[in-house]
Amino acid sequence: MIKLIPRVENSTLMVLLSPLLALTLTALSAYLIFIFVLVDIPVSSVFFTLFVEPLIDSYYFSELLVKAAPLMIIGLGLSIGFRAGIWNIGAEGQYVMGGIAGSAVGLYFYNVEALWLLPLMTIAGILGGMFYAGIAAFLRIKYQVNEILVTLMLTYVAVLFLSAMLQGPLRNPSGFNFPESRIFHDSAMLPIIWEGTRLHIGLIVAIILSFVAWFGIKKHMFGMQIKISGSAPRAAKFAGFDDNKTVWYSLLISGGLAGLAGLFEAAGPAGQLTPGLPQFYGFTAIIVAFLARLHPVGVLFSALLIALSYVGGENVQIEYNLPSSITQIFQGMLLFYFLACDILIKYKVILFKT
Amino acid sequence: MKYQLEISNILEVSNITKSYGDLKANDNVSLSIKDSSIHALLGENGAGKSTLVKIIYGSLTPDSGEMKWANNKYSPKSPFQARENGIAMVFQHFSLFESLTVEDNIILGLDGVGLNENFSEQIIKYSKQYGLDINPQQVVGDLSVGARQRVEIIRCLMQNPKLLIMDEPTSVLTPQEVADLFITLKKLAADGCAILYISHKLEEVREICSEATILRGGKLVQSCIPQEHSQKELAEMMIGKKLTELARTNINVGETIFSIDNLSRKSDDIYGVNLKNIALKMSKGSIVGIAGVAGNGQDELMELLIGEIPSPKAILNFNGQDIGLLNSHERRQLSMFFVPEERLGHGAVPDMSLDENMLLSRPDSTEMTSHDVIDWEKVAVHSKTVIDTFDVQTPSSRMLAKSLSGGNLQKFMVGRELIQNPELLIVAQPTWGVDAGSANNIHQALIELADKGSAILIISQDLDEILSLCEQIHVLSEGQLSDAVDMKSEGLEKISQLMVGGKV
Amino acid sequence: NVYADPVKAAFVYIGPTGDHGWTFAHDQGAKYVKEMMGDDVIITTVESVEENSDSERVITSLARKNDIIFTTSFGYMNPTIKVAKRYPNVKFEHATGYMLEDNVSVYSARFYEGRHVIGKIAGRMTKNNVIGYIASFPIPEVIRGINSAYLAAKSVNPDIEMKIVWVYSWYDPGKEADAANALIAQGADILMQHTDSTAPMTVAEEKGVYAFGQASDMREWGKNAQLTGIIDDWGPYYLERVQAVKDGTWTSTDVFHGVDSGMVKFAPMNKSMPKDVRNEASRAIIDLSMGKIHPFTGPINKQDGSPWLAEGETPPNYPDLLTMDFYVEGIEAKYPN
Amino acid sequence: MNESLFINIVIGISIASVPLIFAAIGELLVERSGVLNLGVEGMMIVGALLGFVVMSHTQNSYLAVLAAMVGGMAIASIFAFLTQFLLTNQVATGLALTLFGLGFAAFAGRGYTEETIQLITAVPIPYLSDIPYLGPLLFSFNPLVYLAFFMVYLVWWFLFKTKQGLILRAIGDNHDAAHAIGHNVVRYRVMAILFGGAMAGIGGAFLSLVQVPIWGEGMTAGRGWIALGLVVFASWQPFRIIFGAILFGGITILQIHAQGLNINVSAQYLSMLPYLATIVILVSLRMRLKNKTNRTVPNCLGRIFHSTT
Ligand SMILES: Nc1ncnc2c1ncn2[C@@H]1O[C@H](COP(=O)(O)OP(=O)(O)OP(=O)(O)O)[C@@H](O)[C@H]1O
Ligand SMILES: Nc1ncnc2c1ncn2[C@@H]1O[C@H](COP(=O)(O)OP(=O)(O)OP(=O)(O)O)[C@@H](O)[C@H]1O
Ligand SMILES: [Mg+2]
Ligand SMILES: [Mg+2]
Repeated sequence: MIKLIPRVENSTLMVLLSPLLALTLTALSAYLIFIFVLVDIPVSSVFFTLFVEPLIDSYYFSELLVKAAPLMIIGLGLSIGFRAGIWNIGAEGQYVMGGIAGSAVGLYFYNVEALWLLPLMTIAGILGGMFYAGIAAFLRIKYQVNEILVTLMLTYVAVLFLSAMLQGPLRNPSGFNFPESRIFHDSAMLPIIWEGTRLHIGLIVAIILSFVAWFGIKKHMFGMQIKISGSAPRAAKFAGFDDNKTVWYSLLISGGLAGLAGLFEAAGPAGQLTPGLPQFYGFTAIIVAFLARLHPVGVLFSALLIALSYVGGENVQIEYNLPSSITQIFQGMLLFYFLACDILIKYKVILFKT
Repeated sequence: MKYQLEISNILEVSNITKSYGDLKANDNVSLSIKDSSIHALLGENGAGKSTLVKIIYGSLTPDSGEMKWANNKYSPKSPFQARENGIAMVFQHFSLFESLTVEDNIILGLDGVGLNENFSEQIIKYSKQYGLDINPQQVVGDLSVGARQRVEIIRCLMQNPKLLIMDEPTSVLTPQEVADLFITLKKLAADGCAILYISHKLEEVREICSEATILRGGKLVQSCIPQEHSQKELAEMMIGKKLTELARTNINVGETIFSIDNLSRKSDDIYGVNLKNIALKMSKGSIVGIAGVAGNGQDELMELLIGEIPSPKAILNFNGQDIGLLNSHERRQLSMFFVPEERLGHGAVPDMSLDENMLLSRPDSTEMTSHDVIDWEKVAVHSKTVIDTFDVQTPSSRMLAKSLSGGNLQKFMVGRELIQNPELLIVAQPTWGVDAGSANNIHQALIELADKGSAILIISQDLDEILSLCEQIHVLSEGQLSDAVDMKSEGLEKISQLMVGGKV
Repeated sequence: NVYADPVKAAFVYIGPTGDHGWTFAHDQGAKYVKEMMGDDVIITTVESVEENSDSERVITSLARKNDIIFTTSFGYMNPTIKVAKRYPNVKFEHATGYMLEDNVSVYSARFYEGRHVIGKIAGRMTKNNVIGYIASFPIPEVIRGINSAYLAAKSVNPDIEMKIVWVYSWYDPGKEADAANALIAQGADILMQHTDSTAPMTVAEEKGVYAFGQASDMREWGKNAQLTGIIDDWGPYYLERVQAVKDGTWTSTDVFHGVDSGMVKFAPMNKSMPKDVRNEASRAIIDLSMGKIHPFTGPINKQDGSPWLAEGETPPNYPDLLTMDFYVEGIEAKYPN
Repeated sequence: MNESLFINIVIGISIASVPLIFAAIGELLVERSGVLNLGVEGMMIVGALLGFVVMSHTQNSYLAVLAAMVGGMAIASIFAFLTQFLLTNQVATGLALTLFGLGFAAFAGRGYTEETIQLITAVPIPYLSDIPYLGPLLFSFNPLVYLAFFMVYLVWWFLFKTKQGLILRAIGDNHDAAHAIGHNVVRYRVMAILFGGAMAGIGGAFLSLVQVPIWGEGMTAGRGWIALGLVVFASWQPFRIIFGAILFGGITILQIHAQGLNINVSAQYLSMLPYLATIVILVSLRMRLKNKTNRTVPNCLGRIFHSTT
């Protein structure tokens, strides 16, 4: 039997060791799978492709960062909301709405080359996401309707709305009536920060936001408000916080950041608005937030880890003609092990005989 | 005669040790409880009393040590085994389920009782028999603390136990309820049920207990017969040092600082109490008490005073300013401070460190925050001050609030507000669950504060506390506040009459 | 022989290869190339690549190591073009798109010719005069199919009505089955689908109505139900293109092949079909393959009654066919936008 | 509207709602015990695969349904182990479970996309099904449809009419108190999670054994998520699951029918209806219950329980 003894303070050693242990265990399990299921594939080179190549090959590394940036941005917003006990699980919908709103602005001024265009699109993207999450905030405050349900349902609506928009007003008039927008002009596109790659300014924004969020959470009463409301709503009132405001803040911030990520995706790697905009970032970011234990700086790293699993998994698929489901299985296992190993941080694990 | 010599021990506990990490909550503790006796377990907050009784009840397993139940080896793996043997327990922190009815709550604690049986009637029968008034169909979440305590007690009594463990059962009962309970307990003991009784109210202990075991820092200090010692002696045995006498040195009542003018409010909750025409004036340097049985509007009044619910214009006045619309933080800026009754989840956040909990009450004057940016070093300095000044027992200010024993957390919360030197302090149940020594310290600190010219409003069910501290006493009953009772002419009798619902 | 080494060819798929629809058909094409060229070709396939920014990375990764890349869904168009610009020495083949580059070809099949044939069969075989159409997304390709099938059915059976249900998914067996059931309940006794799963076929089989295979032969799921099926046969085209790379003769082309070139084929006709219907269908196939008929031959009006094609007129590929965004006259359903 | 169309719509709605009812009623019990398992989609797809695989090998529908349940439970046990013994975060673990389940099913099911099976068909109840109108409406369904409704009843009965059910609710309300009076929090929760897995498994198998006789990657297509939403919609009350699932399935089917009937609304907007209606109805329910405090949310939902013994 195992027994868990809570530590008085979190173990800093384990904060560092547990991810390594998780990686080792994933590797071990992957190894077994390869040995027993996919007999004729060289395991060590698979591992290299999966975990190492994306980090040392500059192209893959840049793509890793491209993939991680939206996860970071959405994950940050969610981690703030989750601290407050606001379960926004529809960031995907807010991401889509932000993408639509920001792109709509870009497309409205599609032939304008001006410096103000991108900032305007960005603001529209943030507002789009905020508006969409705001619906959930409003319904929760006004009618005590659970935000989990509202945000989830609205995600489906957002995806259909995107389809309607691309069928109608936002469709490229000279695009053979395919449901895609025009391609954005340069001034509607995010600046690239690494020449020759797709790595855009979104990564820098994510890093800055992460430190802003870290400051807000650790050093500012805002973080306290969020934390107290999430953990003891009556105590929040005692401290003089308005719980409705906490709901608004949590949803508007997470929605706004999701919207920002949506716009960044459209105005960044995609370069246009397409039905392919929703790509599960909103849901994946939930995992990112929790892997980071809702820590704003941790979000940067957990987003990188998840992005690594995507890019590496994709490469394995390409190199060894493996089905895409293998990637999902690895991701699932990786997460299981990461979550499980976290226990070592808060608890001492003792084995004993019964 | 022969019988008396052969009185045997129903429970023998020998050399029990239980550690939490480095902390020894019980260190080699032994005690025995005689058949049909009422045995007191005393000790200051954090002495290890609850730990010991949880071990007896099977909720915790000791690291080492042995127990004997009716002369047989006894090592319960779970409370089921304890209950099977006839041990029942009233927990200090309620083990009740807020979303369920009283009936369901009671069934949950009774093994062998299923649903469907028409159980309410039996509950009502017991509640009448023991004079503990409860309604089986009410949802526990809607009950006052006192009523919840009654549910816990009835749940135990319905097990017809041979040993009844009560961990601070009376801390929230009214005097009348306490008196009724004591009749019950004595009857139970006479019927052959032993009782292990934990309380910080030493006068109670002296009234009903035939033996007492005293713990300090997890170790057994002494066993004695409580009637042979004065309250003060018992208290000093517990804390291991002398108690100081309480006295106001400087009653210097000044001009009015705070007034409530005709406050009425209908409760949002259907089970809540509506407040009617409450009026109160307080002067600088005075200690005002609001006595009353729990559930008569104390919670509702406290919410309005703290500012968790805004009040209409021109009703709450502090230092000449209408504060009705200010939230609690804004009120604190004006030097009004509050200690609510409920510790975990209201006055403190269980899952946050003490440092973080300091920030619930953070007027700009403390400089813990400026423009809402937190200065953690200042915070740590302040929490250390509270911990040192009020003798809060905790390894560090980074411990989670929930890891403190109830009494220690109470000291921390009262201390947190007291170090602000409030011009007005409003405090509910300042010494609920606090050991005698610490209660003494808290009372002393309140008096010192008033002596310095601050006004203090104490809302308490503990009449002794109110009588010993307050110059001006009101009674809250069914949402209405009495005028100040003139202690000289009317006195205790009038208060009791008002408390049980006499005309205000 | 320009390439001493084997040609490296890669395929990017939108769905799983087991969908028995679109991706399955392309994968069959890839397998055909391998079968024909053996050691002269090394094939890489990547399945379930979403039509989003991930696809650009996948295509880039492939471009780094391959000679020719087939990107088999419309949504890969812009990524394909972008990558092609960065890898001028790699050949790209994009299915169903319209943007050409020196190293990017586009290819597509005139599936609407297939729809023409099954439309005729449906018009003859329906007893209720109701055809149910399960549609995925309103893109020109799908609209062309609906219009073509409708016109063909109408030409042999003037009382025909076509009910159209959009499921907004390429692959959701449950929803496709729901749609099939609903259409049957509303009187449809022949189903057509432009979605990728075999679910509608299984529903048709269970309910005893007819249906047509989509993209591949779905007889396995509808032994009695499948009248015939439109089969996407990409194999020969893929072989030709890969061989052209090997021979060094590859040039950018714009291919829109139909029944004539064998890119659109048919599953065997169901034995239960009356002989005259079978003959009529066969004749249509032959006429199409010889270019004698065009499924869209005027006079045809648009749904709102405005004229589209005059008597005897046939539409050009661009813009009419490639951008089609209207129903033809007679279809009652509301155009989805 | 003619009679047979009406009956067809009813049957269509039942087929669309039953997978949701199964998955949601299982999750409802799980959440009542204080555990939030977001892995419903993953458990459903594994159920769908295993049901199909066993059916295609044995042609035995009982074994197939059993296999789906076992499959759902097997993958749920990963969640149970991680969250109950290793105290992992439930939200993240549930999401990981969904990923893993989808991947596992897709991988393990690669050989089965070519196959088809005999559907489990409706079994009209003798005599009763011959009653005009009522017969086809009430007594001519697939046995699994009746099972779904029965499971809802069973869960209701368990929760509110048995002591174990009371204990389970108590655990969801306050796990520390339940532990203090001696109830085994972890054991109850593990059981509930396994039950949830079994139900999700059947729900998934309904798709591959009753709705369509095929297996395909990702064929649950988001139904697990809808089931999660329905539990909230139902405010954790078993019978409201039926209402919610029928509402959702109903609007899904009706919008398909509306398209077929050429209703003059764009298909995109019709397709949004089920999702919007769910929100609207929840809001209107809440508006009516506005002043009642909502006590049905299990207090401990998603919270980690660790006992110091
Ligand atoms: N679960 C726990 N983990 C760590 N420490 C604990 C735990 N429970 C109790 N303690 C510590 O053990 C010591 C004894 O606690 P206990 O609750 O037995 O005190 P007590 O005598 O009942 O105090 P009080 O009068 O305040 O109720 C305290 O220092 C307390 O902080
Ligand atoms: N100096 C401090 N004193 C008291 N409490 C603090 C202090 N710094 C941070 N805190 C609070 O205590 C909690 C624990 O802080 P700690 O710094 O250990 O967090 P962490 O999760 O380790 O992250 P990081 O290492 O980035 O600060 C935080 O939630 C924070 O709000
Ligand atoms: Mg105690
Ligand atoms: Mg205490």
